[in-house]
Amino acid sequence: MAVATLPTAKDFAVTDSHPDWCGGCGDFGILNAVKQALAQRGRAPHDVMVVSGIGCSGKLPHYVRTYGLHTLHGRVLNVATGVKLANRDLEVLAVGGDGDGYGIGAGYFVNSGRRNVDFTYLVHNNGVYGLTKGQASPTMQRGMQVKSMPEPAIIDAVNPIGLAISSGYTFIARGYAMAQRELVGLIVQAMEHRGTALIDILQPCPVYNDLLTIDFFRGRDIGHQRTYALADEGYDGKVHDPSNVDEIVAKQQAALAKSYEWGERIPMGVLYQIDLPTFEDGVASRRPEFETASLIDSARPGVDVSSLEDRFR
Amino acid sequence: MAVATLPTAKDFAVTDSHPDWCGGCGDFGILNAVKQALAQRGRAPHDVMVVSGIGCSGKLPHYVRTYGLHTLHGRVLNVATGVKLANRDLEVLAVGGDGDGYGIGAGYFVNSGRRNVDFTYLVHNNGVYGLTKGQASPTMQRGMQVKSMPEPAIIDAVNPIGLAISSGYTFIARGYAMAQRELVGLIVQAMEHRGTALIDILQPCPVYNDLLTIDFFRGRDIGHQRTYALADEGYDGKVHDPSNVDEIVAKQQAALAKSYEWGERIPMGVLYQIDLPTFEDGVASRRPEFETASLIDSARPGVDVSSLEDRFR
Amino acid sequence: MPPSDLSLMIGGPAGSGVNPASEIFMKACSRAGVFVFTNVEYHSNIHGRHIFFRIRTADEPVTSHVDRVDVLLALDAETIYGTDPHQDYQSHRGHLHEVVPGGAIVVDAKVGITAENLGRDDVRLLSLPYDDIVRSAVEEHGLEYNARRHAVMANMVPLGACCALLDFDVDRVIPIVAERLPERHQNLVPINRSVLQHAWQAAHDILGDEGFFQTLHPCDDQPARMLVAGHEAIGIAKLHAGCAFQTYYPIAPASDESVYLEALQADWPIVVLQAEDEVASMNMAVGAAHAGVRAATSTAGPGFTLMAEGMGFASITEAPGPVVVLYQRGGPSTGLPTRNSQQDLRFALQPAHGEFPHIVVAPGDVEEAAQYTHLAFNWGDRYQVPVVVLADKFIANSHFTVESLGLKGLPVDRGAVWTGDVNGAEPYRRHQLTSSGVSPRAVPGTPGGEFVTTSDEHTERGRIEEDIDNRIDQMDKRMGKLDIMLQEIPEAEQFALHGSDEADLTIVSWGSTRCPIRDAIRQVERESDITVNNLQIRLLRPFPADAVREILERANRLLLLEDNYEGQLGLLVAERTGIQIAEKALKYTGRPFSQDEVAQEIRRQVPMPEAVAAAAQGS
Amino acid sequence: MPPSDLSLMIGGPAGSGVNPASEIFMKACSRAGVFVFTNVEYHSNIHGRHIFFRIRTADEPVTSHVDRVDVLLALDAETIYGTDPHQDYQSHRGHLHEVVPGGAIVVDAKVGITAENLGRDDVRLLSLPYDDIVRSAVEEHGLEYNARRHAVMANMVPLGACCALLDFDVDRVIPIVAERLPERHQNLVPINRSVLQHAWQAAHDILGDEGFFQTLHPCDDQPARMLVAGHEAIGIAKLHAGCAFQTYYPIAPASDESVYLEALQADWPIVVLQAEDEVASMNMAVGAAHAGVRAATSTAGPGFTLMAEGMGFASITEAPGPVVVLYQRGGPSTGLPTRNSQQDLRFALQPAHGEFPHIVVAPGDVEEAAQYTHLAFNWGDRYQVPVVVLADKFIANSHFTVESLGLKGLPVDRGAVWTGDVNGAEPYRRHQLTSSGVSPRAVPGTPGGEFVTTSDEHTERGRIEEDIDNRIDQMDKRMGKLDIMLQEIPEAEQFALHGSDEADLTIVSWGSTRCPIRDAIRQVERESDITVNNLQIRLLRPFPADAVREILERANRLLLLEDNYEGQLGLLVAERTGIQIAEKALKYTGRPFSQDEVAQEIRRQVPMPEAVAAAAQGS
Ligand SMILES: Cc1ncc(C[n+]2csc(CCOP(=O)(O)OP(=O)(O)O)c2C)c(N)n1
Ligand SMILES: Cc1ncc(C[n+]2csc(CCOP(=O)(O)OP(=O)(O)O)c2C)c(N)n1
Ligand code: SF4
Ligand code: SF4
Ligand SMILES: [Mg+2]
Ligand SMILES: [Mg+2]
Repeated sequence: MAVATLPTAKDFAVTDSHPDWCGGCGDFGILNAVKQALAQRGRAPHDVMVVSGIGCSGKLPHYVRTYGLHTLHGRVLNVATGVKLANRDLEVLAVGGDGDGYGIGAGYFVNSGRRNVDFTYLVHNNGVYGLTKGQASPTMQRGMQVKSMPEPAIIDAVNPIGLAISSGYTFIARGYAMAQRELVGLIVQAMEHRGTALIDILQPCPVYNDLLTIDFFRGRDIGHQRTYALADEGYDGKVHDPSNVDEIVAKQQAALAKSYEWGERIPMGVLYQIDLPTFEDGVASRRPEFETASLIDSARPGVDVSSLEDRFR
Repeated sequence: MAVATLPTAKDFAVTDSHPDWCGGCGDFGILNAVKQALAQRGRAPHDVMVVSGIGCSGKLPHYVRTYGLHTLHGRVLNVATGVKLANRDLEVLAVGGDGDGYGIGAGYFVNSGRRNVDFTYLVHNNGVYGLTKGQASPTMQRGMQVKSMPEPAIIDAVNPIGLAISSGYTFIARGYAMAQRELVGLIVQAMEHRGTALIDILQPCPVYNDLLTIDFFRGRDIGHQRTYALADEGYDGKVHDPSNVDEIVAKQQAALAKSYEWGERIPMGVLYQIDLPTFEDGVASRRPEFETASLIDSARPGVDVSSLEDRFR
Repeated sequence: MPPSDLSLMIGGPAGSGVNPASEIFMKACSRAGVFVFTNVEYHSNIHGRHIFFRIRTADEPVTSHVDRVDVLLALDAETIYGTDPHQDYQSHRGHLHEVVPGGAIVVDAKVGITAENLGRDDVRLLSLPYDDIVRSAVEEHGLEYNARRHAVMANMVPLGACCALLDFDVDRVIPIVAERLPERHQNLVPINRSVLQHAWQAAHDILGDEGFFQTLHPCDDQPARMLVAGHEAIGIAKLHAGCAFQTYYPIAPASDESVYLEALQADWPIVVLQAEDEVASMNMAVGAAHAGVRAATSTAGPGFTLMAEGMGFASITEAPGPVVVLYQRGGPSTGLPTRNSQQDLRFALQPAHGEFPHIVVAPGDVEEAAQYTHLAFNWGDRYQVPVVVLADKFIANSHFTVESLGLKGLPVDRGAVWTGDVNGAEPYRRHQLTSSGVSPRAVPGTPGGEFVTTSDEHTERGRIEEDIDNRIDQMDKRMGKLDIMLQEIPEAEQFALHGSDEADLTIVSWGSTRCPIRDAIRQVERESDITVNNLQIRLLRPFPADAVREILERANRLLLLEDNYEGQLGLLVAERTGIQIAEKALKYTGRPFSQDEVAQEIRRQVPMPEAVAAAAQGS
Repeated sequence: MPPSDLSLMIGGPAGSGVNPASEIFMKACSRAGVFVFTNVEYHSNIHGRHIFFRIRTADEPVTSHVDRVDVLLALDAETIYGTDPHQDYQSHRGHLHEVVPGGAIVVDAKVGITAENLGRDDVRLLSLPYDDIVRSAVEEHGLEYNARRHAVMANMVPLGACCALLDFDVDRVIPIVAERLPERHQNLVPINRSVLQHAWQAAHDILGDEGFFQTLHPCDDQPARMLVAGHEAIGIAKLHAGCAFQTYYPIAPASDESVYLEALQADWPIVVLQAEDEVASMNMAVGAAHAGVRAATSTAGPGFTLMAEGMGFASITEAPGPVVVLYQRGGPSTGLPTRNSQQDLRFALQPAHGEFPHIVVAPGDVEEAAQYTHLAFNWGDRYQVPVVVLADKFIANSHFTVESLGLKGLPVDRGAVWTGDVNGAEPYRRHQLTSSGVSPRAVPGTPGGEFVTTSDEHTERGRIEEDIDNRIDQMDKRMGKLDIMLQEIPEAEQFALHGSDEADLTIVSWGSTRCPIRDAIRQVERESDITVNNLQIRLLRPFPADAVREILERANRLLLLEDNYEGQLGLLVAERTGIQIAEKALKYTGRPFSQDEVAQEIRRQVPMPEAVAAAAQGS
């Protein structure tokens, strides 16, 4: 339900608390973008639920005035799924770290993609476990060593974009915490998308990750900004005919190729998108009432069940 | 350690127990192939450890004469990792169901790919949870309904091949439980591969899955065998230059495309392979002793630690 | 022996039709106005391993099995003799020794068992050619016999024979067969009828006019009673309570309940979601509860162990629920997946690290299973805690005759809900310190109620907080709810002292052992002067320590009876009251107590005058 | 007051240099032959929230902190005054009120605190310009001051001032600074020295010749003692025990141990694997244990909850280990991630569904932490069970002065290993029924020892089995190991009755509360005629019920003391002995007991003659 007067980012501000992130942390950028995006989407604070995992990133709901659940490490998608299915009128945002989502949460990451419940998932990808003092996260590449690691990583990084494609995510994007305008746009797009929308957000952690720094993304060493907008180069990740397997495969292949683009140029924007039935659509196909009504409005305690009892007589 | 006289499949036979799989179950084919492959590989029974998950498939170690651990639902890769790292001289085979591996075990599936410990993983992919009476497994496609399901699936299938690629598996193959010769060959190849080798094995479950039947694979409805060998069509999934990112991307894209080939033609064989350092290589890079010695031969209880104590004085 | 007092057994390899034959026959008995109790034992296997039902009938309510078998209906030889002793895998001894002298065994002629080689000469053997009987029935209807299509009806042969033995009309069986067959297979009904009749005739021919020692007496003037299994009763109770969201991950013996509910999704306002594991099941349910719906999940031990972290999370965030039905099975670990136990009490009492309040309640029979499931939702909402309903495989898979589930009229309590003023000056406090210990909850979507809460320790407003005073306040608030529950939940729901206040022996129990205890007490009290009562404790957390202590202290003699190794309730009683119950009857075989076993335990405890004892043993 | 009896506090925002300053100063004290104990309190936060160390020094061993602060070294104003009361997030009251009259506060002049506005006039305020002192020290070395590079040395200013207060030579601090700096930064050593000296001088200028009420007395003739934290002691013990495989998933306060071990991988035969979660950590360790190596993992409550299923799996398959070190923190759920508790005992005793044997042992101090970790590996191998070592944040993060860890000479026991004849007729039985209850284990790779084992109930040969008799045998075998452990493990390892056999008061405790209890008893016994002893129970599963009952029954007065809400050991004692301890001192603030708090609890229990009490309070 949209509110009468359009909300502004200020409506989502919290005044009696302040983030305890380190100075220069990319999480500030993501927090700001979330507030802006919610305002642009025109949702009232009480119609939004932000669900988070555990980590520096997981503290975000404490700093935005909406309903918020700061859950368990790696379980943000489970909880978000329950919230959204219980009340489809809520705008549900899931947020969490890369360790939270691609490490301990990898199984839920995969299976949530398959389910395609209509919510948005923002991953703060900083390459490290921030809150536990800088161990390698699953996106840390083999051979890399940030200052908090005693030695270089001997295992490979996961490819979140590829993983998302093969798990069935219907909206897959990459953002950058320091590119506010673009990030706000992506989040709005993701919220507008029907189904589970993933944004992998590159997020500098100046305290522990001395490789993926703002300077790195800015390309100080190579003389040009590393990040670039896919849209600017005519890349179109959207599947226009979801029944066309060839188009699907081609778009997935293109997104997969882009997911390996790193080093001198790092693509940003929507890598893949497709319109497929949501879990809610599946539920409604069984019981049309659920097309519009939330579970919370449907079930009544103390209902008469004698017809069910009678079947056992 | 290979034995003096080469073993035969019979050496791996168990005589005082027999499988309690249903008649016509594809698991029999996989069991036979495992025994044949172990014989071909020339390993003595005591040099082999078969580790399994929970499910119909998980019972396999009870029917093969080697060391065997029938573990927990979804944890087969964790246990296999511990076994192999403790004793690198063992030939370690992990086996389990599609629910076990791609459902409850999905997080470990993803993270085991990244780790690339040198063992082989066989997934019995039958589209259902066999042992719990035929619920949809993660490979069941949206809209499909086998006879044990009250209604069609409303969520999407996972793509195991794509998932494996993005998780970093270094050997990814597809087999078919009823194609013995080919399956034996694949298992031998997988064991020979250095690193984690995955074979997704299509396995008919005649009791619960009335879609993926032997007749289906045989193509009785379309007049030709659905499965075909990738190798017969000149497909080469092997990355010949592991330092060439373009080749890697191209090979991954090709494998991804093949993973969607279903319906009239279903590809079998090695979809993707690459030589990359194993976890054991990483360990040995820190401590060269581990290049050849197993952990089990290195650590001695009761060793003198006074040099460590002294650092705190 | 009272009329209709019968113990039948139907056994054979899994997948051979033991289940439908048993379900059909038990329902036929129930429809005939007879009280029925059934128990099933099966392996963790799909096809081939031994499975058997015990069907007990009586002209009064019965809720447990007896050790004896009056009629054994066998679909294979293994049912009679057990497995090959040279196999080191899934062995058993068969059921021949359980058949009472004078009892009957029905077996397929093709397995080659004859009166001569059976190994017992004090039972009646009805060796019938199952396939031939089916064949002749098929052909009678002008059809050609086709093994693939028609062999499934072989399981009707022993049923027909059983009808002959018990003088039970096969036409009482046929309507049930018809109800079970889908529309497109209704043409098989008359053929099934013929199979039953042919089998009846074949048996009758062997029996002659001699008859059998026991018959089944229909009482058609009875109101139609329910014959229902625990998993169905609990499923119905969830719908009654208005549960809108049920998650599950398949696991024996819990998933039957979810599968039952799944099939009702088109007609009832519930979503049943098969999750990727139990961690997901639990946390989805917690999310849904926070979002304001009544949410539930069901599982067995291995799954509950994975739900552990969700229990702590739900509790510290004061979620209204979820309700977790834990169907205990044989542990530890994967254990005995399809067998019974009461092994999970200790774990359910403290299912995760740290200290937090939650409720653990154990119903004693199928009606209580339904009623306490309903109440569990009230408690979840009222106290904002997760609630564990401790059921077990016995409750889940046994069938019981009841008049109704007793759900109608149970109160509905959604607890304190915040509907405060949007423009109020004070911001809403989700974890407000109140005298009742409970903070009114705002349902997400309510204007002005925006709150955050967290699995970290938090302030009244749900913000992360590590301050000492706040910590004490919030710990006291949360843990204090346990005391409030004990004050508010009626004592009659917390425990029951069944039987007279004074008794020679007090059996202390929890959960489904109530069923055989009830039957055994009735038996022993009928057969002797011994008086026995039963303290059945339902509320296990919080624990009604004072009331229990009082009852235990005034008892003459105590016997702890549990389906586990350690005597877990005994440990809990000692922990909370300091009373250590010395005498214990503990069973950890994975099988439930029979009425006989409990009766025997009672007799072991209470010395009887010689004469009475002798009479009882002879019974 | 005895010489060197001091309580210092260093506090400031996380990331501002509180840790290095504290670690440097405590080590300098230790090197000076003084006994040191330190405790640290910090938020679950990386940069900004308040963190503080308490450094206690004495001329005799001390293992706890006292409430008073003699010298407060502050890196910000919040350390003194606490947080803004209008913030609903992570608040605290500061430490001004803890400073003893006559004590000193060192603070950065730039925060603007003066003697006038401090709020107390009974303490000495040393307000020093931290940055200016650093600047002048830098410039003294002919360098240009660069805030980015040099500001980190500001934390040496309060240390220098502290040296002045305590009459402690700054040259005792410098070598420690040098040792901590990497090779490439050794050029900073002399600058640090100058900072210390300038600060010393500045403080001295303020203090004048008056001096401070207490000094630190070096005892340079002492043998060099260790100053070691619990996580380091446990890491060393693992190497001593021959642990070859350690898994972990990052979590406070456990991962410090793994990070410590990680850095030793090049030099010691161990692989430390950072897994994707605790489920993986645990099950990898179980796999490695089965494969024949000594394996371990370390975690805190939330992680241990995820290891639950692996505990049952290891136990039913009779794996030799692994050893799981559980560092307790404040629960439930995410709780208080960086705070102390003893909240996980109940959960550790029954960490998963079903009934299975395992060992839970709780060391009482840093030496015991090392020694019982070593013994845990022996027990795992000998009894083929997983072993939980219950440590906590207090043990993990506190530093203790010890002569050595006492590991040398501890026995090594790998338990019964099967090396049978390849050609033996009888196949190897992994779960053979033996009189000792333990079946010799074949190490995979051994010819002829091929076995399978399973998380399902199984035969002696490890095959899935649901038979009743086999079930009883295997349950008896496994659970019976608990009795054998009690018989075989020396009583002196199971528990200790510290102090005289007869005492006015017996404090019943487990785990790290031993540390403040020891110090408090010494204090109270010095100050009064009261005698106090301490029953410290180390072995919690299996539980030495008979011995404990005997001790409790003959005690004059009992006090249960625990760092949790429910009095979990008290519940365990009641459960196993029937004795309910009425008097309890329970703390659940997330902070460990101080010596003073325990002493106060003792005095609350034991009435003292008026005069003595007055004297004690005045002390
Ligand atoms: C079950 C469990 N294991 C471990 C932890 C400890 N822990 C807290 S945050 C964190 C990792 C955070 O990393 P990431 O998800 O990348 O978030 P970031 O801090 O980098 O934003 C871990 C392991 C926990 N809270 N719960
Ligand atoms: C934690 C846990 N949850 C649930 C189960 C019950 N369970 C046993 S087998 C199985 C699924 C088997 O499916 P799959 O892995 O596909 O193997 P299949 O039987 O098809 O070979 C499940 C859910 C379990 N053993 N443990
Ligand atoms: S540790 Fe890194 S991710 Fe965490 S708040 Fe600090 S800068 Fe941000
Ligand atoms: S249920 Fe299916 S997978 Fe399991 S044994 Fe039977 S046929 Fe095989
Ligand atoms: Mg991170
Ligand atoms: Mg399967």
